[in-house]
Amino acid sequence: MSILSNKSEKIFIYLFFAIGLFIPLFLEGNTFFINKFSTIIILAIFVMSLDYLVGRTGLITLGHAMFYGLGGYIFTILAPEYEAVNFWVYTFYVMLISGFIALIVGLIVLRTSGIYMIMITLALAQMSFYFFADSIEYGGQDGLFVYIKPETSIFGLNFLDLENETHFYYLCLLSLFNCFVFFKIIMNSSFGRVIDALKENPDRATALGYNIFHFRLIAYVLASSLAAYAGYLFALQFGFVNPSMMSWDVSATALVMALLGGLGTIYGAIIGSFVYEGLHYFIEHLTEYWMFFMGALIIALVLTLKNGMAGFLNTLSGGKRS
Amino acid sequence: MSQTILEAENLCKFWGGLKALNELNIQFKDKQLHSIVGPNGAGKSTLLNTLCGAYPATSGVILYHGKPITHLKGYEFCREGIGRSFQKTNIFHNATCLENCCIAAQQRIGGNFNLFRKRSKNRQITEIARKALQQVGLTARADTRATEVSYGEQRQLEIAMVLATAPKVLLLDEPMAGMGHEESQTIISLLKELKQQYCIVLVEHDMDAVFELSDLMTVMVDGQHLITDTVDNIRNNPLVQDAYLGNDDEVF
Amino acid sequence: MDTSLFLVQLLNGVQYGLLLFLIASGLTLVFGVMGILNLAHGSMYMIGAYLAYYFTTLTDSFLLAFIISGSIALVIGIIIERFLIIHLYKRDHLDQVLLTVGLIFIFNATQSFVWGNDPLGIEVPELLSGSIRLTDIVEYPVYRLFISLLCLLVAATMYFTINKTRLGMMIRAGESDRAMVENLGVDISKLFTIVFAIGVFLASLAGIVSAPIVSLVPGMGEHVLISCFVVVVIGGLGSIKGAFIAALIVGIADTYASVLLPQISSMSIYLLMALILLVKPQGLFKN
Amino acid sequence: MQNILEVHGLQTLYGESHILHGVSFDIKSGETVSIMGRNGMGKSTTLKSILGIAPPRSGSVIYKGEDITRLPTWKRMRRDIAYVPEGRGMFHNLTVKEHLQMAARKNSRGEANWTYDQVLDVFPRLTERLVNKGTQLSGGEQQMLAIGRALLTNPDLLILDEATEGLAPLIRKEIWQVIRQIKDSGVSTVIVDKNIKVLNELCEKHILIVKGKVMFQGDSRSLDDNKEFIEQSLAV
Amino acid sequence: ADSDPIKVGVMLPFSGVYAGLGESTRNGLKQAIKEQGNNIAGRPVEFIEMDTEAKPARAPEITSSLVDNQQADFVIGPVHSGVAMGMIKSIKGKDSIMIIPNAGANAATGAFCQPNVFRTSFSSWQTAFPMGKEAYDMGYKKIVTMSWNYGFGKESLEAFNESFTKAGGEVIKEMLVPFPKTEFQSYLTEIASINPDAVFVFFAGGGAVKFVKDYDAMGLKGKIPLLGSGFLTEGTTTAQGPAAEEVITTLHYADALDIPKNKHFRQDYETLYGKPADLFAVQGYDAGQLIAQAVTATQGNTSDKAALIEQMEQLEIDSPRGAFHFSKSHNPIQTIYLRKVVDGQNTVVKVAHENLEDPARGCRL
Ligand SMILES: Nc1ncnc2c1ncn2[C@@H]1O[C@H](COP(=O)(O)OP(=O)(O)OP(=O)(O)O)[C@@H](O)[C@H]1O
Ligand SMILES: Nc1ncnc2c1ncn2[C@@H]1O[C@H](COP(=O)(O)OP(=O)(O)OP(=O)(O)O)[C@@H](O)[C@H]1O
Ligand SMILES: [Mg+2]
Ligand SMILES: [Mg+2]
Repeated sequence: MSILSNKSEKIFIYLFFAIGLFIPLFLEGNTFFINKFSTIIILAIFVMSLDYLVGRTGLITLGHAMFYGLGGYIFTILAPEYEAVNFWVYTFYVMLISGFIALIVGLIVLRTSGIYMIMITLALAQMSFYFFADSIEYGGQDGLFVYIKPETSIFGLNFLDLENETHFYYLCLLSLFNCFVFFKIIMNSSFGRVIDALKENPDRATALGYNIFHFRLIAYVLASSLAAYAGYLFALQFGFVNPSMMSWDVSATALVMALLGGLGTIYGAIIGSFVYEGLHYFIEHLTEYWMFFMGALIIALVLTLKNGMAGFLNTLSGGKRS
Repeated sequence: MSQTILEAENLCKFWGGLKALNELNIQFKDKQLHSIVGPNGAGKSTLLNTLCGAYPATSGVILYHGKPITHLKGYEFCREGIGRSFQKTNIFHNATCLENCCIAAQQRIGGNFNLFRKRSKNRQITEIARKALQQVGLTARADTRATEVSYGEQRQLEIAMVLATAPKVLLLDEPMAGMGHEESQTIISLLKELKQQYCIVLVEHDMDAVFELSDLMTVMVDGQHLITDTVDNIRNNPLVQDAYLGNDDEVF
Repeated sequence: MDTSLFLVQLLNGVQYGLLLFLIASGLTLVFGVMGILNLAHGSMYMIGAYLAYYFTTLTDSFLLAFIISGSIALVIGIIIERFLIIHLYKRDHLDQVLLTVGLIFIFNATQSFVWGNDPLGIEVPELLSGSIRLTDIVEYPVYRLFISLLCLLVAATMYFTINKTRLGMMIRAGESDRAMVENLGVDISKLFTIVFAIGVFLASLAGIVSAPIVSLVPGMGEHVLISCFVVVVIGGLGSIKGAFIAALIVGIADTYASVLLPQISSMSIYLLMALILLVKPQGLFKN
Repeated sequence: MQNILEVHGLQTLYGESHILHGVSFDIKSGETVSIMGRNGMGKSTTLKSILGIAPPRSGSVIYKGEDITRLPTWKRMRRDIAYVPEGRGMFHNLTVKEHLQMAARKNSRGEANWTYDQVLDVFPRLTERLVNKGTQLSGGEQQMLAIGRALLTNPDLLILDEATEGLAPLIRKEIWQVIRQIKDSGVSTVIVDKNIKVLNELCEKHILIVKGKVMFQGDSRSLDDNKEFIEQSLAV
Repeated sequence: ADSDPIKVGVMLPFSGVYAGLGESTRNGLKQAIKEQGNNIAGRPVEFIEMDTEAKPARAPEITSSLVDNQQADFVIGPVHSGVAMGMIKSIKGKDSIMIIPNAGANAATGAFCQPNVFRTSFSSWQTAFPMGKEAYDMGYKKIVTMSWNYGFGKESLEAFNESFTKAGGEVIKEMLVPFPKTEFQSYLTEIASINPDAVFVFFAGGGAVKFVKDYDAMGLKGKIPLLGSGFLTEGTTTAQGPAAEEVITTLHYADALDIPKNKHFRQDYETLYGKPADLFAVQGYDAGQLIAQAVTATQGNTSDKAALIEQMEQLEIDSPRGAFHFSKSHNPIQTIYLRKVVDGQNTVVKVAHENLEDPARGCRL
């Protein structure tokens, strides 16, 4: 694939998706691990969209979880309570509505930049958090349930059963793959050229006649609706949404994952999510004071890795630092 | 006489109490190199920045082909054909020289909102970019990252980027600053060529270059227009000598 | 609302605002002035409070606890800067986020390990335990007024030091261009260590003096963290005056919102921040 | 006369790229020295190596008889060296006045030959801009501020890297006057500038750097003697 | 086989704000199992502990881990109502039995009640409902109520309101404080200006400590009596100090409850863990007792869950709070006490309501 930019990325992506395709065969019946992988993959989609925003577009946000939560809530609120809806149709609705919300939010937050943008995104996310947490009709702090999972037929063909963990896993994997390809394509496109330019030097891009606001807005809407898609998948997996999906520490954790993976590399988002969640899982099972070791590990990683895991892989495979 | 392309009428730019541009009137003509000189802080860079839309004017009008364009947004000036280079090198350091020019050219050719077409597939853009690089003599450096080329070459790149936007007016802010003798000569001959086609506004403290290149010169002092005239008249004008040149030779 | 009630609420708002400033003051210094994004600021507030608890119970003297805890905080600050933060100055600001998130984990685990998870509290020191009668029903605790006074003192000292002294100028210059400050013959790394340690100290100071009037619970640090960021950002990065005024605005707004607009009171400070940033995208007093 | 600065065999690298290949020279007390060379030949790097900003891999820097090669930059500066870097090094969050106040200090002997007022006398333009932030100044004003700030540290050795870049002719002349003044007060000066004619006039000693090597060292007379070679090296 | 361990998943918060509660609950649970010699009907007991971090979003995943991966027979948890809802969702229709040792959300044994979900603690409604009538009987006609704006708090206020209004009182103002805000000054000033006969509040943990201290420091305590749901003074009186004296609350337990079972329990707990027991320990203990008695009744057979559930429904648990059994909706039918803090202890003033059963609104079991 010509969209892959260096050797380590190539190796990683091929390996990851190859293993990803076959792993359920080895986990035969162990629904927990299949579920766990689905969860991490969903998270990876979310982190990837954040990575695009922060690492490629230079728009740092601490409110990205707002769209993650919104994705879940939009679906849960829209879908009739006791009737299976079509997955693809609702995918479209969720992304459309969240995209529209992102457009409005973008019009507001993109007026600021840098740390101020971080804070205003945070503020809006907190506001939507409280909106759902204080609301009576949307379940308040306890959240909402999805009673019936959508069906996935296209033109009458039905080959995915979302109640089945393995099927759901493959849906997540496919989604991750599509997201990855999508981001890589837009990064290499003419649009991506402008995004690269305005990340590095917005003033100069303006002087060259670009209305950088438009480009940022598009990037923001794209990334946000993909975050919402991830939230939608999350809601489907366990049939449950909760305002805490929007809380700021979800955004912060996602940022940590993106950074661990290697900011702006897109595939680093996959590494970051798996490494973080993997560490979390193992350390948590070792000791009650897992936080201590998790913290120490994170610190050790920041100090030793300059460009995250992706950067580390890149040096391993003999690539130049970009 | 060639026709006036760009002009400023009663242009003012205030920074708080400071009048960086004070009721300035000035015309720039097509296919001429018009240089602007003046002491430090006279408002030359401010003038260029206002003319290219980077700073909104406090008051006054900018006319382009006789039409007022003062109300336009910053990024629209470039689309109208007003290109500018910066006093402090202002390029995309991590991109190659070619890519730098591509970014400039793409704005004109379009496809900016094409999310899916591979950027390198657009030959037209690449061609324009190459031509711009060739004009400033940077063809050999096309695939080198901009950080890795020397300071002088970065200045050349700066100009190539402006050319790639196909401007009608070129606003150049101290393109020779920090350049060695040889590089300066390259730029001077480049500008000589360019002024056959474009209207060029040049701000520069290198008097040798200015005297050699200018068709017209304007002297600014404290945000105000002091005089506009030909090189010879300016050189010998006692007012100018007092305010800017100093009356003896630089070697003392 | 009658006038006396209105005034008491105003006093509440101002007093809360001042406390917010005290908690945020270290952040203003480290984040606003030095440009280091220390997410573990809240954790230092927490550690300060717990240290105060520990030493008050141990020595039976709040004053002694105050001194010991403050010194420990300074040492912690020096250690963090010398061994961790120092490696990140040349790196992206976001790496500091990563590092300090790690620190939050460590501090939280330590707190839970050392002091357990039950809510703890200490008594207001004898000397300051009285109240002042305001209306026939409301009394105002002297200790809260004492805290307000302390906040004012910290605010004034910081404002003066940062804006009027050479030291303050050097610190600000260091945020702008570290290497250049060194070129002027200033030992910038020592300076940064000191300033960072003072930032940590101020966070702990806020924790220490709050200990008698708040409950000590795990995670208490994260709750204050966002409010602190709100204050610093509304005020405009790098501006002590801005942070001070922002803290008062937030304190007063929060106070009145909670009684007058309870429906939106949970969002009030965020709404306030969003509105202010829309009108002034650089905060109120960006230099 | 005593040497204030001796530089022996500096080898300096930026990452992989080897920039200085054994630069050596010395400067006598009170001497004014020019360093010449085309763009990218390593003039600035030489200065940075002397100051510890780009620490040399090998070689040594002896200042007033003391080996300072391993000292951190700020400690070298404390021994009364002042530096005006390329790019001026303005602080975006300090006003002009604060730039001067924060830098001002007595030299190691406790003398203060330069005062705030004296600097403003030399650069009256700055007087009008005292409350502006450093980065709001025009290019030339920034340059004046950078020099003024350096003078206020009351140095024995002043190092100027392209200090007249972007200055108007008249101001340029003033700067040269100031440097002459500084020179007369016994301060040693190292100047990197492209204005060869003035350097020839002003400096007792000239150093030509080509591709990280010292290709010529000598006084103004020997400069004239080697005119052709020099002009060729400088592409004049 | 019959000697395989009985798997008990423990899903409690061991970090974050609720960590203290999680710890007590676990201690109580283990104490009950230890009393059986760690062996029920010939089968050892294996605990699998998971930290919920009190994050609802993580609840389904962890539940799935216990239920699907570890095939736990019982899942004990959680403390936090939001987490409970996520857990119930994932345990619905599964082959494990969930025992809630704290989370009081009415819906858990109300609208969302499940055959395989039991609760050994209380419903929010139960802890506050009796106080309404008691307050009126104490002579308070106009009351201000206040709580954090979240499920537990709001449900408590509603239950109080229900019985207080029925008795003839009037709630003149309801104040909801954003969770987890603990800056109460402005609310207290407001209360002072309204000057009601009494104040009824719901706060718990750190918030409760802060509230009671602030209430006292503002000089309100002597003038406007403070009533509350029992959590106001549960496990917090030490931190509250003298400020907690005289505060009146209702709850299904009191540390100083004078019955032999409670004395024994507390003594054993103190020797085991070196600190006094609290309500959460009691609830965990009862969850343990529930498991022990049910599994004993089925002679160690845990594979037939329907039978196990049937046993559980009939059991009477000899709790330190006094004996209780389960309602149709699997919530305890239990006695609620009126308590008052004296010398830093919650002492029982009287029984507020004997064998109170939660109305279990919306439950179709
Ligand atoms: N952003 C700003 N805020 C406040 N004052 C400014 C700002 N930009 C420029 N100025 C002031 O406006 C005046 C004119 O500046 P300008 O940069 O136009 O000068 P110039 O003629 O280009 O000088 P030079 O030849 O030194 O580059 C200067 O006194 C400068 O300090
Ligand atoms: N930070 C750096 N990293 C890598 N290479 C560098 C760096 N700084 C300078 N160089 C390279 O080192 C060489 C010498 O640079 P230096 O700045 O010393 O040149 P100079 O003689 O001062 O030139 P000029 O007249 O343009 O200022 C140049 O080729 C330059 O590209
Ligand atoms: Mg200029
Ligand atoms: Mg140089």
